[in-house]
Amino acid sequence: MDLIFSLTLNGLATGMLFFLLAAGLTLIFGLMDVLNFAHGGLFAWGAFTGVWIYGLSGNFFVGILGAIVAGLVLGAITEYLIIKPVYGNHIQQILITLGFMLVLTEMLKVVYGPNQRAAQPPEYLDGSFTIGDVTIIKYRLFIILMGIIIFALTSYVLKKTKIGLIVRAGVMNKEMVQALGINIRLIFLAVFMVGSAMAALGGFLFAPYSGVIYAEIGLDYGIFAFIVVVIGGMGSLSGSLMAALLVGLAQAYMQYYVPSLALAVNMLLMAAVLLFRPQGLFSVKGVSTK
Amino acid sequence: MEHIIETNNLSIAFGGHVAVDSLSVKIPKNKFTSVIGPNGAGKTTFFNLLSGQLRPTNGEIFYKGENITKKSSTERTRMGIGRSFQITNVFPNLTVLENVRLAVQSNEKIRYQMMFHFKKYKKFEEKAMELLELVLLETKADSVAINLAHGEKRKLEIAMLLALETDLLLLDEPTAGMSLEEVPAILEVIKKIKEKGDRTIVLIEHKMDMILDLSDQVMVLFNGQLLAQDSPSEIMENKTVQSAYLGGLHDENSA
Amino acid sequence: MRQLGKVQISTWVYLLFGCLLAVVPFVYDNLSMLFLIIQIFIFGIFAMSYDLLLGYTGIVSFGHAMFFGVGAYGVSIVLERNEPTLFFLILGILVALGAAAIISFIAGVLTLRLKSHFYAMLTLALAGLFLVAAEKMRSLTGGSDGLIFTIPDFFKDRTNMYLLALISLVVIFFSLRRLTNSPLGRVLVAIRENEQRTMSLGYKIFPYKVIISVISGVVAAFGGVLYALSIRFIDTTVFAVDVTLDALLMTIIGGVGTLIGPIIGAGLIEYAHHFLSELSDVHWIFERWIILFGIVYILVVIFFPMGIAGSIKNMYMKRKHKKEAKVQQKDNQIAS
Amino acid sequence: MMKTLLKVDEINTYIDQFHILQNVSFEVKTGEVTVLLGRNGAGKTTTLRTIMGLNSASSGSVVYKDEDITKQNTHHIARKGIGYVPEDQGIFADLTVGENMRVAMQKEDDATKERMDWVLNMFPDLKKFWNKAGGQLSGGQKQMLSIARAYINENDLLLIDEPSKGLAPIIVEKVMESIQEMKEKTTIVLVEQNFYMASSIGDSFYILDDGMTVHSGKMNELKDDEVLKKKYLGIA
Amino acid sequence: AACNSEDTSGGDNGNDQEQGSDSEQGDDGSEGSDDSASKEPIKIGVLASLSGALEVYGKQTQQGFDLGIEYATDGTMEVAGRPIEIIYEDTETTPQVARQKALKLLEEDKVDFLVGSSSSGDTLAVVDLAQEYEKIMIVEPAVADSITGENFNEYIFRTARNSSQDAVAGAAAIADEGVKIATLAPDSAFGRDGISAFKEAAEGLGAEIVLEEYPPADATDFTANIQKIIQAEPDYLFVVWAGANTPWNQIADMDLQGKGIKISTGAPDIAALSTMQPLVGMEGFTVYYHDLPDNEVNDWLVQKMEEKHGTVPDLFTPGGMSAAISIVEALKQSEGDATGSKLIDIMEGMSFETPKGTMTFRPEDHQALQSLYSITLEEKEGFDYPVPVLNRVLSPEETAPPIRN
Ligand SMILES: Nc1ncnc2c1ncn2[C@@H]1O[C@H](COP(=O)(O)OP(=O)(O)OP(=O)(O)O)[C@@H](O)[C@H]1O
Ligand SMILES: Nc1ncnc2c1ncn2[C@@H]1O[C@H](COP(=O)(O)OP(=O)(O)OP(=O)(O)O)[C@@H](O)[C@H]1O
Ligand SMILES: CC(C)C[C@H](N)C(=O)O
Ligand SMILES: [Mg+2]
Ligand SMILES: [Mg+2]
Repeated sequence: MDLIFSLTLNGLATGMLFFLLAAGLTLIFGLMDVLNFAHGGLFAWGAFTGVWIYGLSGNFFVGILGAIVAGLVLGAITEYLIIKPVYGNHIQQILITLGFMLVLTEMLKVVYGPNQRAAQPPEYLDGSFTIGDVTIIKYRLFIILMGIIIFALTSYVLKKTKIGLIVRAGVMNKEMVQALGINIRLIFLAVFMVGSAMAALGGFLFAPYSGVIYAEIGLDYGIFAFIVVVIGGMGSLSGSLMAALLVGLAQAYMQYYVPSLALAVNMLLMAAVLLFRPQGLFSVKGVSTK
Repeated sequence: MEHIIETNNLSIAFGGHVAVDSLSVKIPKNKFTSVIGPNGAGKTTFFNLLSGQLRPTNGEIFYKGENITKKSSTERTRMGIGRSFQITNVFPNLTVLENVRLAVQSNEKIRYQMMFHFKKYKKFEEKAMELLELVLLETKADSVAINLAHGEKRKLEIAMLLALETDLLLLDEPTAGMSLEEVPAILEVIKKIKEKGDRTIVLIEHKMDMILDLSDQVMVLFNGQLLAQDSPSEIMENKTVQSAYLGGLHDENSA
Repeated sequence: MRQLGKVQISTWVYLLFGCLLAVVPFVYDNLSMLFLIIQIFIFGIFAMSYDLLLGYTGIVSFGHAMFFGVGAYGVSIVLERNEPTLFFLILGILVALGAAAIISFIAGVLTLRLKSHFYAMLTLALAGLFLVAAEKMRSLTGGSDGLIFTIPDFFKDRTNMYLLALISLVVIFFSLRRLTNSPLGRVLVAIRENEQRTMSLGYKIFPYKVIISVISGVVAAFGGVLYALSIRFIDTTVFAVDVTLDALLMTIIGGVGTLIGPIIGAGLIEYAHHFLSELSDVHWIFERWIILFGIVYILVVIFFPMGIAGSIKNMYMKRKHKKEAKVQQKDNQIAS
Repeated sequence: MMKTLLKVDEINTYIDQFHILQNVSFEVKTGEVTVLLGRNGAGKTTTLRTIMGLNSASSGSVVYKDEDITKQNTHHIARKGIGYVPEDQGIFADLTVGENMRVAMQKEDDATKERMDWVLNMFPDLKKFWNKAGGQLSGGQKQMLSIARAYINENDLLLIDEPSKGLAPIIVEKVMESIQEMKEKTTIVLVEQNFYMASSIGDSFYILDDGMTVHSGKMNELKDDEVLKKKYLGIA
Repeated sequence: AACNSEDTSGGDNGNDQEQGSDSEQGDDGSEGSDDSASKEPIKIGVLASLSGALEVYGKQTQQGFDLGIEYATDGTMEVAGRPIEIIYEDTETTPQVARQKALKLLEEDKVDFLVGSSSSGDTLAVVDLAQEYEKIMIVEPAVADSITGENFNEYIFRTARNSSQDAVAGAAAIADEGVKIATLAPDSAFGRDGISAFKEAAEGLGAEIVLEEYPPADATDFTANIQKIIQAEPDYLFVVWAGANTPWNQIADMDLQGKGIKISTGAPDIAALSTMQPLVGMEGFTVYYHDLPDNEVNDWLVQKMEEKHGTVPDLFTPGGMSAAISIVEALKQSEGDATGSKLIDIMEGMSFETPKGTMTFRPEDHQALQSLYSITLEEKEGFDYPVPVLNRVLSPEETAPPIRN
C-alpha cells in the first residue's frame, strides 16, 4: 500500500514535470502547428537563466520570474526571426528550427560556460518528510502544485478568450482571419512568446528537481515534449496533462515492476497510443475530413 | 428498364444526424438523372455513398446487380463509377496536364509500372490534351493547378472525370462558379456524352434551367429522404418542391 | 519532344560528372578528403532513399535510421563472426538488405495507414525501440561498445572503397530516377499531393506506400552497409534520431522531390561540417563553430526556401515562364 | 450625386511573375450594389483580394472613404468596416459553426446580437448545426456560413465573391433579399455569375476581361443590351 | 589547413586548438631550436571532444596534454633533438567524425602518435587504424574495458584507468567481509560492465551484493529504484553513473543516509562535484583530485595550471599530461625513433612519473596501472562543492584489473 502510494505520488510528480516541459509545446506545436525543434533550447535557456538569477538574488521566485522573462524575450526573437518566414511549412520549420537549436545550445555555452551546473531548491522546498512509511519529497509536491497552477491558468485563458479559437482558425486559414479584422501576426507572436515562457519556466523548475543542468538538456528532453503532445492529442492542454501524467506513472511503475522494459517505456507507450488511437488520447483537432 | 445502380434502404448518420435516410432508388442505365434538393438535403452524401467515399450505416448498394456496399472507392472507380467533386479536389502542385494524365494512366491500367519512363506512354499525354481542349482548358495545360481561377478548376475536375471513361458519371455541381460564357460549352460536352447513349449520368445541380434541359428524370432529396422521382416537368409542378426548394424564383429564372 | 531531349542532356551531364568523380582518387590522393567524399556518397544514397518518402510520396519519417542501422548491423555482424572474405561480404550485404526489406515491409504495413506527424512519431518510436534492442542484445551487437570488424583487403584500399561508393551512388541515382519518372513514380507524387483524390482515380494507395517504403528501406540499408564498411566500426548510434535528422536535413537543404537534391545536401552538410569544424583551428573565435553551422541551416531556408536544387529548378522554370509570358504578350499585341 | 465610397484606380497586380490585373479601375458609389462580371480567370477574385490587401498592387491605388488603403494590412482594412466573403468560402474546417461565427465577431454588443438573430433567421440551417464542425457542412451550408460571418459585423462595404454558387434557388432568393435589405446601410461589391441575380440586385456593373476593365455602365442598360451581353457574357 | 600552426596568440585562455612547437612557449628553450628546426618533427595527433556534450572532458585532456609535453621536455618542446608538433582534432563525440579525423591525422599530417579520445565509442572507431598504420595510440581518457580487452591490438596503450579499475577501486573503498552492498547503474553497457567488475571485486573482498538496480540511462525519476534499495537494507549503495541526469538529489531526498545506507561512488570532475552537495560525507574513490597526490609532477601541474589557465587541474587534466609524458619518455628511450614496432617493445612494462605517481604499462594488455584514491566527500570553507578528502591511496597493484584480451 505504502509502496503503491509512493510510486503513484512520484509518478505524478515526474508526470507533472513532463507536463511543465511540454505545456509550452502544446501551444506552439499543438495549437499553432509549428514543428519547433528549438523548443528544448528554450527550456535550457530558461533553466540556465533562472538558475543564474536565482543565484544572484537568492530568491527562488525571482529566479522563476527571470526564467519567464528570458522565455518571453527568446520567444519573441525566435518567432520574429525564425518562425515567421516558415509558418505553414513543416519541412522548412524542421530545418530552420534545428539550425536554431544548434545556435541556442551553443550560445548557451558562450554565455554560461560549457560546464554543467548544480541547482538546489530553496531551503523551504528542500528535503522531505515522512507520513507513515512513505517519504514525500517537498519539491515534488511543489512541482505538482506548479503544474496545476499552470494548467488552470492556461485553460482558463483559453476558455475565456477567443485566443485559442483565433489561433486554430489562423492555422487553418490565415488570410481569412485577417480578412475578419484580426491581427493574426500579433496573436501568433504573443502565443509563441507565452509558449516559450512556459518552456523556460519548465526548464527552470526542472533544474532543482534533477539537481543539475547542462547545455544539452534541451536536446535530451525536447523530443520528449513532442511525445507528450502527440500522446495527449494535438492542441489539447488537458490531453497533454493526462499524457504527461500517464508517462510519468508508467515510468514509475515499469521501473519498479518491469525494470527490463523501463528503457523502452516512452516509446512503447507512444507506439501503442498511435497504433490504437492515432489522434491522441484527447485530441480536439483532426475532426476535419481532410 | 435496366438499372445500373440500385440502393436499398441506404442510410448514413453522422453522430445523431441522419444525412441520408433509408433511401431506395434505382437509376436507369444510360439515362440522365438529376438530383436536386435543398442545401444539406444529402445529395453530396448520397454521391459519397455511391462512390465509396463514405460507408453507409445501413442498407446496400448494387451496381450492375453486384453488391458493392463493402467495396472501396478505388475498386468502385475501377468497376466504372466515376465522380467529380463539389469542393474542387485536384492535385494542387501538379500541372493541369499532369492532373489529367494521371487519370488517363489509371484508366489505361498502368499502375505499378516502374521500369519505363512515363513519357514512353505518349498517347496518355495526347489523350489528356484532347480532354483539356474539350473543356476549354488547353491554354492552361502547363499551369500548376493551384493557380487556376475557380472556374478553371471546375473544368479541370470535369476533364479528370472524363478521362476515366466510366460507365457511370456522378457530377456534383460541375458548373458551380463557372462563367456564363463557358457553361454552354461544358453543357455541350455533357450533352454529347448523353447523346451517345452508352453512359449513365447523374447530376447534382441547383441551376434549374440546366436540369430541365438535360434530365430524363429528376430525383428530389429532402432531409435525406426521397421526396419525389419523376420527369422534369412534373417535378417543376410539384408544390412541395416549389415551396421548399425553388421558392419564388422558378418561373423567372430561365434566362 | 523538347522535354525528351532535355532529359537526355541531363543524363549525359550527370554521367560526365560521375566519370569526373571517378578520376578523383587517381589525381588527388588526399586520403582523408577521400574519406569525406565517401561519406558524402554514402549519405547521398541514404538521403535519396529518404527523399523517396519525403519528397516523392509526402511521407515524413522520423525513424529512417532504423533501416540505416539494420543495414549497418547486418553486414557488420556477419563480417565480425566470419572470415573477411568476399563471400561473407556479399552474404552480409544480402542479409542486411533482406532484413531491411522484411522490416520495412512489416513496419510499413503496420504504420503506413497513419497520416502526417502521427506516422512520423510512430516511426520515431520504432527506431527508438531498435536502439534499445541494439543496446540490449549485447551478444549480437556489442551493446554500446559497438562492433569492430574487418573487411576483405580489397576494400580496405581507400580508392577501391571510393569507387565502390561512387558506383553505388551512380547506379542507385539512375535507378531511382527512372523509378520516380515511371508511371508508378507519378502516382507516388499524386499520393503526396492528394491521397483521397488518387484513390478516386482508381489507384490503391496502400500498396504504393508499402512498395516505396520497402524500396526506400532497402536503399537506406545499403547506405548503412556502405557506412559500416567505410568505417569498419559501428555502435548503437546508427539507430539514433540524429541519423534520421541528418538525412532529413540533407534532403531539405538539397531540395525535396529532386534526386540530385539529397546528394547536393549531403555534400553541403558534410563539407560545411568539415570546413567549419576545421575553422576552429584557425582562430579560437571559431571554437563555437557549431553556431555557424546552425546559421547555415537558417540561411538556406531564407535564401533557398525550396532547397538548393529545388530553388534552382524553380528559378529556371520562372525564367522560362517569363519568356513565354513575354512571347504571349507580344502575340496578344499583334492580335489585337 | 451619390458619394464615391471606394475608388480603385489603375491597379496592377502580379502574382509571382504573372501580371494578373492590368490597370483595373472602377468606382463604387455609397449605397449601390456594384457588380463585377467576366469570364473565368478574368481577374474578378484577384480584384477583390487586392482591395482586401490579400494581394498587393504593384501600382495604382485603392481609396476607401477618401483614404488610400492600398498598402495597408488586411486586418486594418477589415477593421475599417469592409467585410469579405471569399470565393472559396474560407471556412475554418475544424471549428464549429458557432466558433466560426465567434471568431468573426468584432464586437459582442447588442447590435451584433441583433444581426446574429437576423442572420440565423435567414439561414436556420446554421442554428441547427451550430455545434457541427464547419468542414462537415454541405457545400451550400458552407456558403451560408461564409455569408453569415461577413454579415455579423457592422460593415460599410461588403465584398462578396459569387455568393449564389452552390445555393438552392430558394436560398439564393433569401440572399438577394438580404442584400436588398442591407443596402440601406451597406454598400456592396458583388462578383456573380448568376446573371439573374446580378441583374436584379445590381445597380451598376463593370466587366473584366483578361485582367482589364473592358466595359462599365448601369445595370438596367445592360439588361436590355443584347449585343453587349452576347459579346462579353456569352448570353444569347 | 590545420597542420601548420598559426602563431598562437600569447596570453589567451588556452582556447587554441593547437599549440605547435613555437618557441615562445618555453622561453628557456631558445637555444637548440635552431638546429632542431632542421630535424624532422615528431607529430602527435590528439583526438578529443572539443565541442558538444563532452567538450569539458576534451578540453581537460587538451590542457593536460600541452602541459605534459612542456613538462616532459623541460619546456624545450623537443625530444631527442626533434621538435614536437601537436595537432588537436575534434571528434564531436561521433565515431564517424573520429575516424575521419584520425584518418586525416594519419594520412595528411602523417602523425607519429595518436592520442584520444573523450569517449569510448570514438576510440573504438579508430583503434584498428593505429594497427593498420603501425602507429602508437595512447588511449586517454576513454574507459571502456574492451579497448584493452577484446578489441585490443598491440599498438594500443592506455594511460586512462579503465572501468574495471574504477570498479576495483570502488570495491576497495567500501567492501569488506560481510558488508552488504546494493548497486545502482544505468541500463547500458557502461553501467552493466561497471557493476559486474565491481561485483567481482567486492565479492572477492568478502562483501555481498544484495541488489542490482539498472534504471534507464535517461531516467529522470529514480524513486522506484531507490524504494527497492531501501527495502533491500544494504550497508552501502554503490553508484556508477555517467551522464547529467544525476540521481544524487533524489538519493538525498529519499534520505538513504538517514536510513543507515551509506552512499559510495566515483567522484567526478569539479563541475559535477558541485551537483553532489547532497552527498557530503560519502565514502568513495576518485581518479584524481588535485590535492590528493603528493609528488613533484603534480605540484608542477597545479602550479602551471594556475599560471596559465587560472584554475586547478580537473579530473582528466593529469590524464592528458600522463599521456604526453609517456610519449616523451618512450621517445627518449628510443632516441627519437617513433617507429611503432620499436616503441611497443620499449613501452611494454615502461614506468613513468605522472601527476598521479608512477604509472606502468602492463605488458599483457598495455593498460597503465596507476594509483586511485579512496576518499570522503567533505564540506570545506571556500569551496562551492564537496571536496574529496583522502582516506588512502589505492596502489596500482591493488586496483589492477583482470586481463581480458
Ligand atoms: N462528414 C460529415 N460529418 C458530419 N456531417 C456531415 C458530413 N458530411 C455531410 N454532413 C451533413 O449531412 C448533411 C447533408 O450534407 P450534403 O453535403 O450531402 O448536402 P447536399 O445535399 O450536398 O447540400 P448542398 O446542396 O449544400 O451541397 C448536411 O447537414 C451536412 O452537414
Ligand atoms: N497564384 C497564382 N499564380 C498564377 N496565376 C494565378 C494565380 N492565382 C490566379 N491566377 C490566374 O489569374 C487569373 C485571374 O484569376 P481570378 O481568380 O482573379 O479570376 P476570376 O475572374 O475570379 O475567375 P473565376 O470566375 O473563375 O473565379 C486566372 O487566369 C488565374 O489562372
Ligand atoms: C570518463 C569518460 C571520459 C568516459 C567516457 N564517457 C567514455 O565512454 O569513455
Ligand atoms: Mg452538395
Ligand atoms: Mg473568382
